[in-house]
Amino acid sequence: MEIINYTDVHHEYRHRFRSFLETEILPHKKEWDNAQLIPKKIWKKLGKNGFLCPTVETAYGGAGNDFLYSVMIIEEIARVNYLGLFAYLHSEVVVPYISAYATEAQKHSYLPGCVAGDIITAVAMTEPDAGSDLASMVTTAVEQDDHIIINGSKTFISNGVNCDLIVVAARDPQEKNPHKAISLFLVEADTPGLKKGVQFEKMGMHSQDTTELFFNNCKIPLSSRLGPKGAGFKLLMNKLQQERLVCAVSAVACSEFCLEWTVNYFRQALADKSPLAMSQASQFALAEMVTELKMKKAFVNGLVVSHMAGENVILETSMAKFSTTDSAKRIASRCMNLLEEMGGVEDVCPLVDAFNDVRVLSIYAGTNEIMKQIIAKELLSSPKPF
Amino acid sequence: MEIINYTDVHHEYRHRFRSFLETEILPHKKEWDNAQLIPKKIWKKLGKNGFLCPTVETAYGGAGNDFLYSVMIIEEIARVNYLGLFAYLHSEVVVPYISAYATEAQKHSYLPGCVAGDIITAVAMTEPDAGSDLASMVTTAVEQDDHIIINGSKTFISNGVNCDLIVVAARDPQEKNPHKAISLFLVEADTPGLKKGVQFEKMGMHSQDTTELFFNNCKIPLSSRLGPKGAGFKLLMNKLQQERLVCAVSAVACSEFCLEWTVNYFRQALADKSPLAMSQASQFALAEMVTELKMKKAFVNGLVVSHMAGENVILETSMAKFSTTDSAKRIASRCMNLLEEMGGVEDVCPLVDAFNDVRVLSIYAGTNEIMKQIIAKELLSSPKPF
Amino acid sequence: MFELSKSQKGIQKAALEFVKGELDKDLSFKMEKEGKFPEEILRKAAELGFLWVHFDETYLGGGMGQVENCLITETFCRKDATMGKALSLAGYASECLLRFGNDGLKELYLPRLLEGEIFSAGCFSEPGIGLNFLSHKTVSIRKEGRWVINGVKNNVMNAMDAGFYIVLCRDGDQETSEDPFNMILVDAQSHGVSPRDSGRKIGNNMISTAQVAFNNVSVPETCLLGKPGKGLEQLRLFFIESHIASAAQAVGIAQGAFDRALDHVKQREQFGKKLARFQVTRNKLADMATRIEMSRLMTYTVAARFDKGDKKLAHIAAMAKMNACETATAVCDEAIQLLGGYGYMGESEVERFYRDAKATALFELPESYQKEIIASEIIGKIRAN
Amino acid sequence: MFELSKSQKGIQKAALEFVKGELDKDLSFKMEKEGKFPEEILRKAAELGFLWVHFDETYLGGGMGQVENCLITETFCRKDATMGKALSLAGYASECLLRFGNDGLKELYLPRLLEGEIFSAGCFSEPGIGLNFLSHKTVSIRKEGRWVINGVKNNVMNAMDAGFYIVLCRDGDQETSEDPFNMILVDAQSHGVSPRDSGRKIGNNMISTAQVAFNNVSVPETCLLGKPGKGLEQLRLFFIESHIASAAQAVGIAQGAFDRALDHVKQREQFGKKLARFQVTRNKLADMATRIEMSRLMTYTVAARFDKGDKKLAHIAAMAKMNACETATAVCDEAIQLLGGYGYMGESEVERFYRDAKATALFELPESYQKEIIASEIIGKIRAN
Repeated sequence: MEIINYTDVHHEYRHRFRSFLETEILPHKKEWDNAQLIPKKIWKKLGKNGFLCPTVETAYGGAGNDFLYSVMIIEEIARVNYLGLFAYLHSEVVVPYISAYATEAQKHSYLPGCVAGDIITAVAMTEPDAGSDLASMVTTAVEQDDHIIINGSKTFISNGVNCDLIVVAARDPQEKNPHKAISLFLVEADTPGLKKGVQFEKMGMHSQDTTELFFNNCKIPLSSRLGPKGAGFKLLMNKLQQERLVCAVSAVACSEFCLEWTVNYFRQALADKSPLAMSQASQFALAEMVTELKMKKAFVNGLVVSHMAGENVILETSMAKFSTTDSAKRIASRCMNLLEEMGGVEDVCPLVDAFNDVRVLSIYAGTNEIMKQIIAKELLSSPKPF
Repeated sequence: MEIINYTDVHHEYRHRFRSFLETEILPHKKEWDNAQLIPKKIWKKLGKNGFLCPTVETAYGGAGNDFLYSVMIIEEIARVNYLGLFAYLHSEVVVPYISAYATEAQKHSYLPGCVAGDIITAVAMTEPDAGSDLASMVTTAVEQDDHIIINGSKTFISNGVNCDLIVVAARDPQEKNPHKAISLFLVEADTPGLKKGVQFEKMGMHSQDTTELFFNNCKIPLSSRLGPKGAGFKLLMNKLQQERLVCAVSAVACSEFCLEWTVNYFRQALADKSPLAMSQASQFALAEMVTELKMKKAFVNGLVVSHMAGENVILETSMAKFSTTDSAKRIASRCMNLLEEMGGVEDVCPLVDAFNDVRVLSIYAGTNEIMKQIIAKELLSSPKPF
Repeated sequence: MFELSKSQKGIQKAALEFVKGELDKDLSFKMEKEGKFPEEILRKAAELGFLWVHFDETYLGGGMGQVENCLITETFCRKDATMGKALSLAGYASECLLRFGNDGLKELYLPRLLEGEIFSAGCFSEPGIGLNFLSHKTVSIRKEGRWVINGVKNNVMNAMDAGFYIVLCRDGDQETSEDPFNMILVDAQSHGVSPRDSGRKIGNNMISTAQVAFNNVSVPETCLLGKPGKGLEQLRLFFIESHIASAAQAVGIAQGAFDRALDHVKQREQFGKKLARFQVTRNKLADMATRIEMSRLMTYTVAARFDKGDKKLAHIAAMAKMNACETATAVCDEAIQLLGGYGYMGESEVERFYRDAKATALFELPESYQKEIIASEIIGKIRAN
Repeated sequence: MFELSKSQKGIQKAALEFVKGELDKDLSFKMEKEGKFPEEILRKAAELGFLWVHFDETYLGGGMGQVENCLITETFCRKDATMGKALSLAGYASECLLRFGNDGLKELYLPRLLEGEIFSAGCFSEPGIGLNFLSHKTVSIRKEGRWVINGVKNNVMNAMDAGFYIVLCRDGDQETSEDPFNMILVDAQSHGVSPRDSGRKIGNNMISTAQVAFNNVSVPETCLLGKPGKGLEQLRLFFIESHIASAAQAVGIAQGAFDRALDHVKQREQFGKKLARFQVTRNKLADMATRIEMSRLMTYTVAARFDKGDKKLAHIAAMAKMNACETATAVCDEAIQLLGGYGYMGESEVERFYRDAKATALFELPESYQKEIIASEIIGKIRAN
């Protein structure tokens, strides 16, 4: 039973993207990993070829495709083991804020650039002293004359070096209720008073640039507000379903890459009668992992369909997020074990990169502990059967 | 997204069966557990009400329903925590051999009784010295004049005390190739030379009767052969998909029972502000288990749909079998932990019965190790992407 | 490094001979099913000095330590989980009397206990509240030179057959102190004590478990163990010994299930070779043996430190118990799997070991309690948030 | 019960002071990234007597035992996983020379090794074959009073910088014996030895790992360690020491990650309270601490038994290594999770600890090898099927 029904047009797009990755992207991976940055011109190339923001409406320069195009992009990037090409943050997490909440003027001025890769976006929520706890954010946004002044600092900003436009969450210091105090703003990266910090060194995702952002009397026009005043908390929550779903899609595809690589290695080793592949224990381990993967993939694919149908599956998406990202860690690590000493050597085993990359998945987009908190709360407070 | 689309007629059947269980069955559970037997008249009552063999064609006295009726029966039995009412072995494992392989004459003489509950069936494959290893079976069937003489012993025969008709696998001692040596036979329980052994004491599934069977020059007519001569191995293999699928359906439904009971307990305890329910760790554990359950259920439901569509999903069914039965064990055990000392007391906590019952699931219908062996072999020998 | 002394090895050997001679599998199966306590064997074991080895000789104890007690407990449970546990738990909580009680009280109860005449029981948990002591409701009020106790306790092992109960009670006079609890011995004959049997359980079925209601139960002042307002502190000290004993039971159960699984896989053939030759079987056995070895090492290490007078053991004992119970449950589960269909049958014994392992985890202080003991010790003080 | 002696405690304290003073986080971060060995620190540590403590004093060793070596290794790795491992592994496999080599050979190599002039390396694994010795292809042939070696070895730690290699070779003359292997010391300067660096790895990045090809390498007869046909036996004995050392590294890594996580959760607030006050955090820490405590106990127990001359330790050492590596990987993973986003960043150190834990599991004898050692010991002889 196929849960998602891809058409031939979808398949064609997927193949086109796969070729693009193979010819335009992968040959440079090592170089960009070392540079800890993907050149802006590559973003433009992605955009020019229709691989950024595939769902943005044609009125704003997009292709107006369905969400499966997004899914395919995320999957293919993971299937070539390059999570560091973190385009989905731009396409499926940040830009949707603009598509959903921006004014017509904002949309017209930003969306075409986002689709084309001329504008790279980032989102600034997390603060040094407020990780998962959004309500305790301290960055302020104060209206003054016809401007808004932002002060504070944000951290763990993915695409932080490259970004041209940032969705910033900040609070009105006058409003004590944290759920009403937060607004979102569209801040251009070259606004005076906004400074990008030094880039973080990370365990993996090396091509992806992560920084802090400092706002020091950063002055933006009133028209930069995104969505209604004080609605920030709600707007952020509204987009969590998609953010967590794409994270799960990515985790599943990355697990699929790890397993596929390992199974292929074992198939060859078995053909070569290598003692490594004769191991019954390793064979069982592969059977267990493929099973785990298939179950999670079936669940996530079902959520993709529900998400596209506009259903509220935030609870199920929280489940998928923690469960698939834990799986991805476990599968990458266990595949390495099966390969023994070669499993740890970068040049001969791509699982090393995968292992380093997937470790972040259980942390970002809401830690897995936050997911469990959400699920438990809903489970115990609702009288519904599950 | 609903994977299985039940109609109102289905729902009505499910509710009717649920009421039947509540009024006719559950009040006697303890009694039958102690007696280690479900009275034959109850089988007749199940049959009379249409709860045995729902898919048998109308030509043979059945209702000719779709497989979802079988699924609903299995689920409801598990959802009332009574795996010891092991009717699905009869309805979905043994009788299908007759439906699929029997001659018209055999069908007409047995199937109506099977549907009505007048004939209780069992299958005799396993032998004391050949558990999962069918090829090493030693029970012989020798043609002699116009009869067949069976000699040997079989063990772990579920429904062993109650059964009236047994599908017996035995080998032709002349044929050395184990895959060609085995035939199936329909042996009536009162055939001279067939003796039922003493009933086994088991960890759980107390109402369900398990015995050994001894064949001592047991003489059956030639017409008792089920399916072609020497095809036994293949016939057995052909039916494994359904056998393992119903095992997985049962495991999922039983996990669902355990979790539902525990979640309801915690909901009440939380309302009562009981310290037990305040535990964040317990709440997280519930979130993890519900997630595990939902994923496995989604996968198994997909397999039900595929199975009904006639697809070959034996590989996926093997995955489902080991994975859901491991889950069922883990979930029953972990739910008990959350309930602490009361989790272990039979009178106040039905999880004790569940814990005792589910332990067999990873053993029967092919041990979970056999499942992994099958999966690994297929995975590594086939060049297919997975 | 933990190493047994010569005399300890002697005790272990004697215990092994005793269980080989006295513990019968079929009898045990029957008694477990019927929920009967092995009284005859208890008396024999007591007579031969296998019980109460860590009690003072003054009171007919063995005058030895927890290591010796662990050795015997492990050996008994390895041979027979249910019977081993029943014997090991017959004097449950009597260490409270031994360590904190006055001489009069000890002389009154301990010799009878140690001769196998009476059992003892600990009343520390409350229904729906468990070991969340701050929510406990049972109270003791001092009135005219006596203690009057009211409340309900849960999960009281041996409750139906106990000669005396050790009861944790709030003390109204101590409400403001950090430890507002008293530990009081209540004779089972006292008026107002009503135990209600909880019936059959997942395991531990040779001893009773019950809820015990105390309805205006009045006992002499001298029945207070130690001083007022020391109840929790004393209980925590007792739990060190109780954790050690449970850990030893669990290690024995795990080893017993392992033994049976090992025997089986060395004999049983499938697909033309012994199960023990399959790599997956070998790996399972390696994992099981590793877990057992580690649990045993931890258990005896903490027992030996206890015997040397080390006091800072609460978290280590909790680690030992928690880990040994996890080990026992996992090892027994795997043993059943290795035995296949046979493992699910009563006669294989491993299904009973599995249920007794689970009972050890559930009834003798739940895991959540151990985790919190460990956490508070390792985290220590946290600056006010 | 394992307990440190006074002098052992002194060594532990000295080691702690050394790492506090000498090991610098930022420098270490840089060196790990660049794949540089901490030579300066090695020399300082060697000079102060922190390395080679279990080597004979004759050869400039410390004349102590594996317990002392474990104490230092654990302390070093706890402070800095990568650096601790680099120092601990600099003399990898030199125990083979120490235990089995002739005096001449020892005098030639050990003092230079122990002064930090040269490194040593062990060539025991083959590409695609791992430790499945029966399939090994590297051979040594005796010719005119010399050994001529041909073959390729894999996963050779320190290979790019080693002064000598210990090489496991088949011996044609021993083909029919149960142990057809020789253990031969090959000077790195020998003609025909070509190591090829494997490049960056998941961890262990301050030391090199390489494939080493031996192409008609000829060494004097005296370079054979022990006797011909004893290669596997000697290797198995060496692996006891190697397993102990890896276990000590893993325990140190786990403890180091735990330390950092504990610090973090005691300081970091979320939702209005310190992370350390959340029950889930507390339970995680309890689980981590329990695992570490058990791994440590097992490691020191086997080290102490080794020092006492116990020979039947292969399976216990394998248990210790396997378990400590599992513990280290799991604890580091959880430490990262407790630190959240910070844990994923290089400056937190825990991500590096995690990678080094994984490297310890993968490179220093894989888990499958330990499981088989344990299984064969516990299963013993199986009747022919």
